[in-house]
Amino acid sequence: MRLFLLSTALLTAAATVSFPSASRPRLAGGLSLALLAAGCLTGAALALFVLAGGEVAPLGAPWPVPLGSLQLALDPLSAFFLVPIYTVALAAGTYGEGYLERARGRLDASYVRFFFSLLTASMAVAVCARNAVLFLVGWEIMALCAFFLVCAQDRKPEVRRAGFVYILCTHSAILCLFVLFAVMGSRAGSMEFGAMAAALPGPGPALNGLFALALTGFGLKAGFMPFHFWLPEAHPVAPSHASAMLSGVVLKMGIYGLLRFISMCSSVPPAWGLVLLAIGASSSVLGVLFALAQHDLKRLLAYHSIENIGIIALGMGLGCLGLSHGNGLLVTLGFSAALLHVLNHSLFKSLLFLGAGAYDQALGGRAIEGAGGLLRRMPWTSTFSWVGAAAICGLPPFNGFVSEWLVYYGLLAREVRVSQYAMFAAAALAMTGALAAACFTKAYGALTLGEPRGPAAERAADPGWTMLGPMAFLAAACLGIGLLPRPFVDAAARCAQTLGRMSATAGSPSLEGALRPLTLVGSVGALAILLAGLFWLCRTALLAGRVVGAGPTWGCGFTAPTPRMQYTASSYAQPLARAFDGLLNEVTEFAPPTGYWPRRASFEAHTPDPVLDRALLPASARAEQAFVRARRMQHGRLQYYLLYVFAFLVFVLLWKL
Amino acid sequence: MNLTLTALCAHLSALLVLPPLLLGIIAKTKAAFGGRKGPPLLQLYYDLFKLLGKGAVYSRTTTWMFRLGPVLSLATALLAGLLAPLVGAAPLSFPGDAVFFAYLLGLGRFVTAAAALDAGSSFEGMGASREVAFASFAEPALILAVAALAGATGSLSLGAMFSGALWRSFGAGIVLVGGALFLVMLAENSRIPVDDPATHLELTMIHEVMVLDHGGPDLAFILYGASVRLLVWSSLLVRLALPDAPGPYGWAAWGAGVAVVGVLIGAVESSMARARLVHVPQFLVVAICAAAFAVMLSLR
Amino acid sequence: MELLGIILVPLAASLAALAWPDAKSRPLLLPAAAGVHTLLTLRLVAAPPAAAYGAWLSLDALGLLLLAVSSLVSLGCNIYGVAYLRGHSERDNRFFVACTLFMLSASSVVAVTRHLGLMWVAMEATTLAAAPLIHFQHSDRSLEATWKYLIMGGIGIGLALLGTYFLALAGAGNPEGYALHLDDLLALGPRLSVPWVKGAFVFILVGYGLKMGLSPLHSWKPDAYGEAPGMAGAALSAILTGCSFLGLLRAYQVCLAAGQVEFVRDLLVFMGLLSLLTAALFMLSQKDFKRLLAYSSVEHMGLLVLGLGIGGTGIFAALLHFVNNGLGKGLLFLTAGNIHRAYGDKTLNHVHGALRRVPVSATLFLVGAFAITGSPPFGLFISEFLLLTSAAGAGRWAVALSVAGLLGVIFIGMAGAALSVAQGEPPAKPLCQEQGESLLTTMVPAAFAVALLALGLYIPPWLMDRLGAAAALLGGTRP
Amino acid sequence: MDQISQLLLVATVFLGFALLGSSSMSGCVNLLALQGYCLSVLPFFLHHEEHSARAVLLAAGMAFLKGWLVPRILLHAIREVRIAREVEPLVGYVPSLLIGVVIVGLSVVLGQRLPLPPGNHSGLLVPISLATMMMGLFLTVSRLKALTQVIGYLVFENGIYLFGLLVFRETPWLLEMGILLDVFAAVFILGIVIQHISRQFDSIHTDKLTQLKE
Repeated sequence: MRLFLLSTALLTAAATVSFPSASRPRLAGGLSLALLAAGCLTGAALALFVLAGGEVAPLGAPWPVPLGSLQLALDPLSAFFLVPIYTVALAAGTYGEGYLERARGRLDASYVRFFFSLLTASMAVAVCARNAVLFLVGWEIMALCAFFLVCAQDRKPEVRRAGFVYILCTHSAILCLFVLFAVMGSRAGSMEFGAMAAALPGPGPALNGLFALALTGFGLKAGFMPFHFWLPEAHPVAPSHASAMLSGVVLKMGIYGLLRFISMCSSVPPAWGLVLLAIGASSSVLGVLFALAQHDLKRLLAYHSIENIGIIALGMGLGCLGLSHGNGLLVTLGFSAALLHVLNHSLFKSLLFLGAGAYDQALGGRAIEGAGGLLRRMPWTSTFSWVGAAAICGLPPFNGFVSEWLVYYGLLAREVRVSQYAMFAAAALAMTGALAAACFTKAYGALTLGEPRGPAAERAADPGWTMLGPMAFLAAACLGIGLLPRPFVDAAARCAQTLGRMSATAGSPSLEGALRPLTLVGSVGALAILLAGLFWLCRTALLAGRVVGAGPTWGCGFTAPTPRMQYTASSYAQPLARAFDGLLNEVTEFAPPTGYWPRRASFEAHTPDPVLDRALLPASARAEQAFVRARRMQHGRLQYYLLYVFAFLVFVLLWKL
Repeated sequence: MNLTLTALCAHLSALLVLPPLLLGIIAKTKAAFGGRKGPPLLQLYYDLFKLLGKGAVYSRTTTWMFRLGPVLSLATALLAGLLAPLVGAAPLSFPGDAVFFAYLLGLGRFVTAAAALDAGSSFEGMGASREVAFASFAEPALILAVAALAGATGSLSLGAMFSGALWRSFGAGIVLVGGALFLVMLAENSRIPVDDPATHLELTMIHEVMVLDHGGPDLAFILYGASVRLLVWSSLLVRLALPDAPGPYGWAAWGAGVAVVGVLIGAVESSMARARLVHVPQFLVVAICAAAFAVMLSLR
Repeated sequence: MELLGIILVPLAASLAALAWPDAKSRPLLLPAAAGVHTLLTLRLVAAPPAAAYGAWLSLDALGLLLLAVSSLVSLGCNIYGVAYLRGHSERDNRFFVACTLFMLSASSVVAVTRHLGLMWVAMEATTLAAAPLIHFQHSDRSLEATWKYLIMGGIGIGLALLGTYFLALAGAGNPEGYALHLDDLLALGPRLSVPWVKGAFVFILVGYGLKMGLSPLHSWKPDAYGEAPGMAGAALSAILTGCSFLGLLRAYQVCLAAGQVEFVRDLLVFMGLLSLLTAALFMLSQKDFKRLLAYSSVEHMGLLVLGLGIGGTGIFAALLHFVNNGLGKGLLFLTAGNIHRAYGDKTLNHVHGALRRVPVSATLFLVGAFAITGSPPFGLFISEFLLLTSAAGAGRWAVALSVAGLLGVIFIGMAGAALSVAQGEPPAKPLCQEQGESLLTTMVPAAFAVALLALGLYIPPWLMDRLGAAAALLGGTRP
Repeated sequence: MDQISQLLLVATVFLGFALLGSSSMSGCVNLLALQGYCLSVLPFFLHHEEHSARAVLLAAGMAFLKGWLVPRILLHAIREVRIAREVEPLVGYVPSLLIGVVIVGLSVVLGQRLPLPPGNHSGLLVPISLATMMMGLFLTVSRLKALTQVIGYLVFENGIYLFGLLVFRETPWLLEMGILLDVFAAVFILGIVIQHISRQFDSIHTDKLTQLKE
């Protein structure tokens, strides 16, 4: 645990060192990055040690705050979540130096560095905390850092709006957690997680109420479907490496919290698993559908985070079902699928956000419609992003498939069948996968393939290797997990077993039976790459010595095509948008060309968020009107104020005397 | 894997050699329905041979993505063929390979669509758009069908699910699953009524328009890959319906079955018109519903 | 010795201010007297004198708490006041300085007296002393605010007097005769007449509650806080409300001794929730950030009585919250004053981009806004969380839930306003010299912010002990 | 003696009613003065066993303050700021009187819930003090002008003073000092504020004082 403290101290130092040396940007950046890297590597080494089966003695120190104590411990669950925290922080932090360098003048580098490093440290503390007060402190520092990162460019109105929505959601979340821990802690008489777990009520309305609180509090953070609405607002406006962190890691803290809560419960009612399955199915399908309707690259990625959180929720739902039916294999499968997807999503989503940042800077905007042809102009960025895109669609041989395969296995396999609804969740998952493929061919195609549609895209170029290096690393990790999944799956499975309070050996043969195919999945994936390479060589051999010409794209007889006539992202998504019109409620503004020589015509489509734009904002506007009416109480006349006093006095006298 | 070398060789050679023949059968059937003589049965072999011998012209817009599409989609098709049982056990078989099968095909689709977009033509973009849109409906139908079979057989391996041994216990389910899979197969392999492989109007094409810019060996890879996929799908249908018997009899039965599927496709294509594009999702929703009912039956 | 000192030093300084000829150097009396006051208070905190039974001036743990908070906050305000009055040299500051010091003296009396009658007189003195502070701007609006404050404050103080009479009557019929000395009343305990004790508590609750600003008796508060200068607002919200809270606590002590706590509890919880509700209602989309702070004060007064009503560790939480709230309000009012001055406006429609115009003040304002809404890691988080825990522990789940919900709504109002002030594009008009922030005007709120942060991360054992002792006087327990 | 004290108490209530029903400003002030005199002589008859110097001083002080000084200041204010002589009630005179009746009833109910402290012979004292107090409060609530609100406040103070007589005997000097100081300071400061108000707004009508609102 000393190492953990050292790592946290290094990260905090990385946060603070940037301010005094701000006058010399290179030194500040280098120093901060070195400290960040040292902190992350130390922490990651510790986490890996625990995941490899090492034991770390918990750290306990008195903390002179009521109910508080400095209880830190590293069990496999904590360690598993530390891995993405440190990995993504290191990659995104390195990338961030290059990013901030290019954004000088628009972003305050010290400000961003400070909150970025502090965010990393606070998340690590929250994950390792075993005392509710300490947990809440770490949690809120994390939320506030994330908020300030979102608001890094607060001159823009949309950034302020996003920041406000975000801070409201995160504060509502923490209020739910206040009540949750207050109730649990008052039952236990202590705020230690261990004592709380021992004092939890048995199955009944009380336990379900606590679960509802946890689901709301942690779900708001994670972005489960009805609570997702802040996410597509907040993630796009942050600096891209911060978005990578927010989307890749901070969301997962909600998952961590929920898993921690479930691990405390000695009995899990079956309804919880079904609720999680329902949330997972709806989040994944709706998340990807709304992603499909977006034109803003980072907003699109944010909706995809909702989709992936949905997949994680499916895994957690399976694990919960396993717990309530006493099916050890399902517990392991479900939770390890969820955990592995946490890791996977953090890798490919941060990769995609880093790529999006590079595109954003190259194009001067996040809209995908004006871009095109970037694979030619930004070859490295686009190649790495392609890996991320394929991975997020859950395609083999990348890592996304491994965790999705585990979810499918848990949903479909007979030996773990405890609920008939699970099968239909599989259909939702399948649809999600296909829609994600549609969405990413759209986004990736519009951005990087074909011809540039605007001058900015013409001039775009790859960033330096400070930014490309981390992307390369993340891409390699995505491919690596996809090809060699076993060690990662085994680590996740061990965590899942501790989560389900099973001894590590329980259910081992059947588990081995379920996990063995993954080796094969990895090798077949490698085989696919090999085969494709073989065919590529074949083609090269065949074409060797023959005429290989270069010409224009076949225009189907039209002789003067321009890049503007390429298929746009919106038209690409249009068949699906029309098919799901009832859900998406796309708003279009269409000024058709008129007359014989039409001069101007325009078409615009955007998709408001169903929860934020269609429900919450109108509702809050109405509530505000009602409040304004109620506020006439305070209308300025002293006589009425005195009347309140008088009436209240009489009321209390009659009531109490 | 208890797979004999002969069985493996038989599987591989069937997978590698037979696919173009199936397309020939379909073409002959359609010609017969139309009262024409039609192209020779081995026409696609000639075409492939000719294409492989040609040079290539690449659009100046394109990048490595464009070149990756044909080779990777062919690789995925062949690997899917290794996962799917033809006669006897598949060379690659493990619990959960059904899901892998579906996602391999998805990978092929993903790279094909990306390659199409790389050309930068609005027609190819349109084709890719339709392809991925329809796949979004085909995929859940496929997974539900798999789920139904998994529910009925208790296994998540294609070999066990498609063993033709379920008629007694799960007859109605087999019919529903078979129907769903047939519809999905038509969609996935760009057949009428979803797509018309013989059309000459780019605006109405799906798959054909995606590969407009490919030529020479690339086009050969694509055409061959498509035929491999069709064979694999047909084989799955056959294995769903017919009991499995190893050895030459099994191969004979399998060959006859695949030929019947080819004729069936040809018959459908001759008797139906291509559906309007907006109706294709409805068509696939039928498949989803059929598969969902099968799941319910399997759970009883 | 110190007891007399903390009363007489500010009083003497106040008289000196009235006589002081030079307006420029007069404000220096403020930090001087407050400094001496703080030193004496620190001596008292370090070594609390033994309570002398029956003495009129004697310090118990509760009084010590009030004394410490009011001394610290007024020290901060008075240091700040030097810079503030320098910026308003066009206005006569004689009464302002004198009244500020007089209020400090009177609040010290409230803290150290054991006699409820004397306490009431001192309370009256604080009420009257605050009026010139509110009226310092000499505008229509400040006049109106002062008028409302005086009439309502007068009514409140009158009701409190009635409550004090009731207490005296409650002890009638005993051989010792009438008693208004706290020690006597506590000694009488269960022999007190129950109806009179109940009546006394009701009148004192309404009377002092009006001065505290509990809903529905709070109506003067937004007006007075909104129009008073920032430093006066800080002093009002920390000292004046603290004094009245202490008055309420004394009545609570008597009720406790008389065994009438159960009767009190529902009433307190009811008023606490009502105050939270009112604050939530009025803070949402509030356009004036100083009025917003006033409603925030209503909210926190509500939390104090709520904790008192819950009992047990809730009382401890309320006392800790009292300390935190004093610091937080000092921080917010002083920075709000800086921002108000920098823009010449205090409506959210016109004040944007303060982070760029007055960076330090705006940062501190933001910190204060997060701190006052109970975000970790600031002190108010600890006390609010403790409050929720004790509510849940007392089986009042519904109370805990509704408190959390209302805190959420209040957060929307507070964060929305603070962010709207701090972020965005500042106005193009450049800042003139006297509008800007100086070391003096930012140092004090910064110190408050640091103290708040420190209280969230580390509560010194001696403070825990003092708080525990104070809570024990009210029948509360240490967590 | 008891009978006289009872009469005085009843007179206090009736003066309260008269205030509620009075439409003229200076009439109100005169009624207030009369009530002040009533209260100032009450201690002699209430605590008949002793005519200490303390009681005499208190009575003299009260008579001076409540009967003479305060009304003079108020009348001066009325003349000085040249306000219209009408009271301008928010609630009409007849309803005001009816509410007054309700208030008296309420006070009786509340008074019955409180046991009579020993050594007091008049059961009327508690209800009448409560009633006077509430009438004062009601006056502040129901009248528009700042000056009438001050009058209401003074009536409220009278009610409290009446209650203070219950504990007069044993409570130390300080308490009376408090009361007197209170009245004095309140009038003094309120007078100053009214001066300010009239100078600032050319009127002491509280309609002008409604800028601060939501």
